Amino acid sequence: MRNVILRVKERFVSISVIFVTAIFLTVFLLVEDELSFTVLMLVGGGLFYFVKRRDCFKEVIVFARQSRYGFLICIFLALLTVLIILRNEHFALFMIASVALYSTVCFGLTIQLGYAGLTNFAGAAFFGVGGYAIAVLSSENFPDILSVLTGGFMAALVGSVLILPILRTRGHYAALVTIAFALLFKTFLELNDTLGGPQGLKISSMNMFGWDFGKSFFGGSFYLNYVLFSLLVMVSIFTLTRLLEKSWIGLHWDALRIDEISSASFGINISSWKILAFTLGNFFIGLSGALYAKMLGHIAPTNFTFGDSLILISIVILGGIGNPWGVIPAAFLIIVLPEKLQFIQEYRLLLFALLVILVLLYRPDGLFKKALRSFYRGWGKV
Amino acid sequence: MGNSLLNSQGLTVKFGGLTALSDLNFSLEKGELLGLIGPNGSGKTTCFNTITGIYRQAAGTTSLLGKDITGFTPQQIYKCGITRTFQRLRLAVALSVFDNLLIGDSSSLNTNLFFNLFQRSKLKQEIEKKINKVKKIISVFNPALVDKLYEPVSKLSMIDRRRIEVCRALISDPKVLLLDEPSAGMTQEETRDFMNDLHEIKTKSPDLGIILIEHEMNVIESVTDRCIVLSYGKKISEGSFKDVSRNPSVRTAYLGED
Amino acid sequence: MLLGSLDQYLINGLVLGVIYAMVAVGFTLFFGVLNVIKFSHGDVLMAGAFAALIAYISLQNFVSISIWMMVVITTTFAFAAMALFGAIVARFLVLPLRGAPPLNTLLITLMLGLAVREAVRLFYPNGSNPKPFPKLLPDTDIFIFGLEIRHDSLIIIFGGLAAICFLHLLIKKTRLGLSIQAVAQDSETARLMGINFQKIVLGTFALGSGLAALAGVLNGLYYNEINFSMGLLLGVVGFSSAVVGGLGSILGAIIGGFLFALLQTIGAIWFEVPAYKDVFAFVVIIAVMAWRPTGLLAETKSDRV
Amino acid sequence: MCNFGSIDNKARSAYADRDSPVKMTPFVGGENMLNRGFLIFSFCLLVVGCSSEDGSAVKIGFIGPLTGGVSANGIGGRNSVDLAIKLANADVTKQYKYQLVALDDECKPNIGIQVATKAAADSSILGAVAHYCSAVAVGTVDVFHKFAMPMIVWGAVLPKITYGNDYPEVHRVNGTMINQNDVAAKFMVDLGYKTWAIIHDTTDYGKGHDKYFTESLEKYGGIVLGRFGVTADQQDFNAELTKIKALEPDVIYFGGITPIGVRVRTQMDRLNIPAIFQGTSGIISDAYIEGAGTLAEGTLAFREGDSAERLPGGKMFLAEYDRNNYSSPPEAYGPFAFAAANLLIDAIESEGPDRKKITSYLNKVRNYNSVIGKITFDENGQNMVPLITRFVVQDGKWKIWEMSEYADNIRSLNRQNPK
Repeated sequence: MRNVILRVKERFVSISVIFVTAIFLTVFLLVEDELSFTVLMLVGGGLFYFVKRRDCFKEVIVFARQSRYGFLICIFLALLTVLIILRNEHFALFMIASVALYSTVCFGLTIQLGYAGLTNFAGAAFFGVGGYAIAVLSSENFPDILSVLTGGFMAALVGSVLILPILRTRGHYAALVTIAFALLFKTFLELNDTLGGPQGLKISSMNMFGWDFGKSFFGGSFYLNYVLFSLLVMVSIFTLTRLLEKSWIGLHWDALRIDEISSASFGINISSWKILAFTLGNFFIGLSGALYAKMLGHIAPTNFTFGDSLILISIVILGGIGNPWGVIPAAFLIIVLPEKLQFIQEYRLLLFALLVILVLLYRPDGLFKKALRSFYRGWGKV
Repeated sequence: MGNSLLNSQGLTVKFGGLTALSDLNFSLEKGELLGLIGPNGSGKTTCFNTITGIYRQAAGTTSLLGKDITGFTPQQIYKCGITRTFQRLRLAVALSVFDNLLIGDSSSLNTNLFFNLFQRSKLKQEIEKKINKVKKIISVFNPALVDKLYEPVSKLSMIDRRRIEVCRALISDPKVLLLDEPSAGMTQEETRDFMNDLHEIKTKSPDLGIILIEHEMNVIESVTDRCIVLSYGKKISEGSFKDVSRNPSVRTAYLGED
Repeated sequence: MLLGSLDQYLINGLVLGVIYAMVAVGFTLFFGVLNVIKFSHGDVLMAGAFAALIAYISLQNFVSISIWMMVVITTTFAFAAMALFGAIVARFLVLPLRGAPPLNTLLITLMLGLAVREAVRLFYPNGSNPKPFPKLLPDTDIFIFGLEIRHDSLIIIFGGLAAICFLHLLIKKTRLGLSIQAVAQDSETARLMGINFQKIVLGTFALGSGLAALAGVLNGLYYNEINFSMGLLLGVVGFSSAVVGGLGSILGAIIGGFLFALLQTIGAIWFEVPAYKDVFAFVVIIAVMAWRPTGLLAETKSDRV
Repeated sequence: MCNFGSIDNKARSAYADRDSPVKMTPFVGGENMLNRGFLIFSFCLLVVGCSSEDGSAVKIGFIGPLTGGVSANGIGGRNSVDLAIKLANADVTKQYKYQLVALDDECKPNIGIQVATKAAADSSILGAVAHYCSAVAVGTVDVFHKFAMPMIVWGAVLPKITYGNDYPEVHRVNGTMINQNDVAAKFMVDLGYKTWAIIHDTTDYGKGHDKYFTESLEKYGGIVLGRFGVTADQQDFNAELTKIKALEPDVIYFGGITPIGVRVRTQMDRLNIPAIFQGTSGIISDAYIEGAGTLAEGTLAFREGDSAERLPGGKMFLAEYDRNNYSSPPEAYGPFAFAAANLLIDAIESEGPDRKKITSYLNKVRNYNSVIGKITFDENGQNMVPLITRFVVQDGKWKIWEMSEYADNIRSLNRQNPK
């Protein structure tokens, strides 16, 4: 016990930074009107500047490197605090779950774009495939947990239609293939009445192994169910994504992304690695699409337009291409910020666009640049 | 010549109407260092690209130890034991030295999805084995590089980058090594170091056949056993460097005299 | 019954093709010099059309001039305004991101497009509604080879083609054009040879954006209606045309533009529900990309090993 | 929201402990600074957390598209609700002060569900005037039901929104597209037209109109020569219109909203199509007339409810709207949003700030006088609009048919000699 206290004292700065950030985000999720928002932004900006000048972020990174479990426990406790404060705030919880699911989608895109270098401008389409798969299956009384997985499989399957053109093209040409797919996907859904046409489909709420997501969770909001499950999915897929990166597979993807010709000259089978990245990425995207659809309870073609695919790509770029760590704050920014700007109503998209432009000018490589690969803990220490 | 290591007969490559390589015959013996020289645009790199399967030949055959490898993909060629370096370095500069070298050894890596994701301790053992292997190879060239194993290639000097590229080609224990102008961009001193490296390679692996494209004639003179001179895609001379350099048609080709 | 309307389809297809080609040429130009995709291009087109409208309205209130003079002045104004805008964008948004991954340029121009679109919607009086664009061209019919064609369609087709040809000549024959080509081929060498890289990039962006404004004006003259979201689809179609034709080639962009117009027209005639025409066009585009991975006219730059 | 205090105190006491000397000093300076920063921060958090609570005001939500393609309608609706609230606040007889919370649904179902959750989960918002886009409303009714929030649809016309469920919370002041199209079909057949070509967008709005108009038309004996589904962001309709020209219909029926309505009408002229242009409620907007210019003349369209300018309350609404200098017009559904907001305000005045009571008040609304005529909700919360108003464009204005020169045969819809 004494040991724990000593350790906490040792890491005091890092721990406070983590908790202050958590509480800041909580308040951020709760503020509504422009005055509080502006004050909060000013406070946040000042605090950020202050923490950055004292190099406290480095402190946190050192903490994360040196005692992984302590760091994880700390993050977990911070998250728990946030969830306890927000236990009855339906909307804030809804936004947290959305951020978690959008992040999960973007891990899939990170595998495609950041690791294997495949530009996928049809992310929202595969997101939608997952959603539609689960919509059809839940009306058939299929077990929900299997439906979620099927959503992923369906997305991977539909994606296989594009594999041939994607393998043959590169760069902007490959981008066009997926753009074309994204555009035709939405129109196709609208025109075909078998899948609900433009009105879309209704979906029952999630229920697995007797865990009814539609009911209040220990006296809190029913959205807590979704938050917990989405966070679980996000953490698992994040871990998988990182493990992929820190393995021979990630190495192969990096090699072929950077230089196809030299990779081919060293025996790397470009096509099969690209297929793996594309399929796996789409699987993750479809999976979270299915979950998102369950949470929304209703999906329609206009949720999955080309514009939505661009939002997904924006998250990946803004976070720093190829860095799953960057995805989460970027998703938070892209998903929650427009929502927080509701008080300026019709001006919010304009301001949002300008803010993103500023971020990119200030940090041309995205928020966090991808770091060198470390295969396991203690990598590179002699 | 049936038993030679690498043997090409009638190699012809065309780009549209342009014949980049026409009817090239050559062979490489075990342990031999063959120089491939000729003016710019004479088809040397094209020859490498064709052997390694990046370009398709219009005619001709290539065989490795008597086995026909004509029309193989780059991946198959690599698996047969032919590796190369590139004239303009093709290292992944954003990746670490270790990563770059392991790309050269990709076929020996266990890429099973389950193994990579869930058998992490076994993977760690494999990685540690690879670290030792990599260290052994680079210390042959420059022991100082061992300390830079975890640094990005972008932080290395030109000669170290060249060394890494050669190591990447050597790590899979190839039978044939194709070196495309390794001295490009090096200082004279670095070039001298590099020649020593070449000698080192030859003593370490006596059976390895090497083809070297080079513009620095003193490099060619001091390291090659035999030379082939190309001009406009045709072989115009073959023999030891002394013989070749006396050949008047070679002089014409280089100096552009008629 | 269909055959009787063939001339109509043909003329409309040609107009569409010309407008698409003009947008596509812009994409090809930007890609040529900087290897970037500028996603705000469609919105620049829209802004160009609105600039022309503003010029028209303000002129109409103050002076009375002939209608042809009006066409010339409004078009020039739109061209100049968007050329300036294009240069500013290149200077402050595109060039600073040269070292970053190319997708970041895509994102920043995408956001710029959104900003331009929203700005027009919010700050142009009643901008969220469609605006009538003045009918400046004669709408009388003439007969050519037995085809009934309206004068304005003809003027738009030839005007657009002339603009593209003019651009082609500019690039092939003038000093500026040669410099653009040099930069497009190898920016490092071009810089070493004393070409002012930044100036050329700004010039190219100005030129491409001006061309987009021109396309916007022609679009307005043809449909007599413009709206703030018109650039969205035109931008995507223009990009698709440029890529299908083969990026970096002006002829490719033209072919791509006309191909797209052709596919849409065929789709609209063929399908019971015309909305399928876009699905059809994009399926064909995907198939074409699988068949010719670097566009119909393959890129001339080969990957040097 | 003020419950952060306890956490802050805990954190503060943690800092107080820290003052006792412990090993490791390099960050002490940083900590002191951090300490102070943290205190300031916690204070600000408290200020922010508590300032957003405004005790006295009663909140009413408005949801509609404020950005994107159909934002004109959304902004018109928002302004109308804003006007209703301003008028209520100026009225001394009202017990409560009202406050508007306007939210943008971008006309997208997922964003709609997001903002509906936001409004419905906020217990200080008592009711919502929500949705112009049908696809959004279909998705959000579940949310409103789940949170038991009374809501009144002000513009979405899909029948399913009210008839597809039995949620007591869901109401709608405007009629559905069924009533609208039935009247439209009968009226047009009675005028003597026989053949139609239908252009509709492929959104739920356009597809629904296509379906119900066709059904009614068959009932009254009209013939549909061809139907053309087009995407909502399409710019060029020449190919479709060329086909239609060959069919030679008497009337082109357009099921869609203003922006593409303007495009179809202008491009009809380009192809010299002499047919009558008949639209739906979606094109009854000043923007249609502005966009189509003189070509708008003689366009017909139909809308549920009485016309604002024919009713005394409606005239008052239009006058007040003008007086408040909103930057954009109320558009076709502004009066509906205004009426819905007034209904909600009256419910709150009578029942107090209690969602359940407001809901049951709304369900009992019969013959309520509003700017759009009398409102009576049926058991599904649907206003049983007895009246469909027919409109025609005359001299750059939407005129009620009966008051137009067309009805008196002074003008004719048929263009005698189209050029």
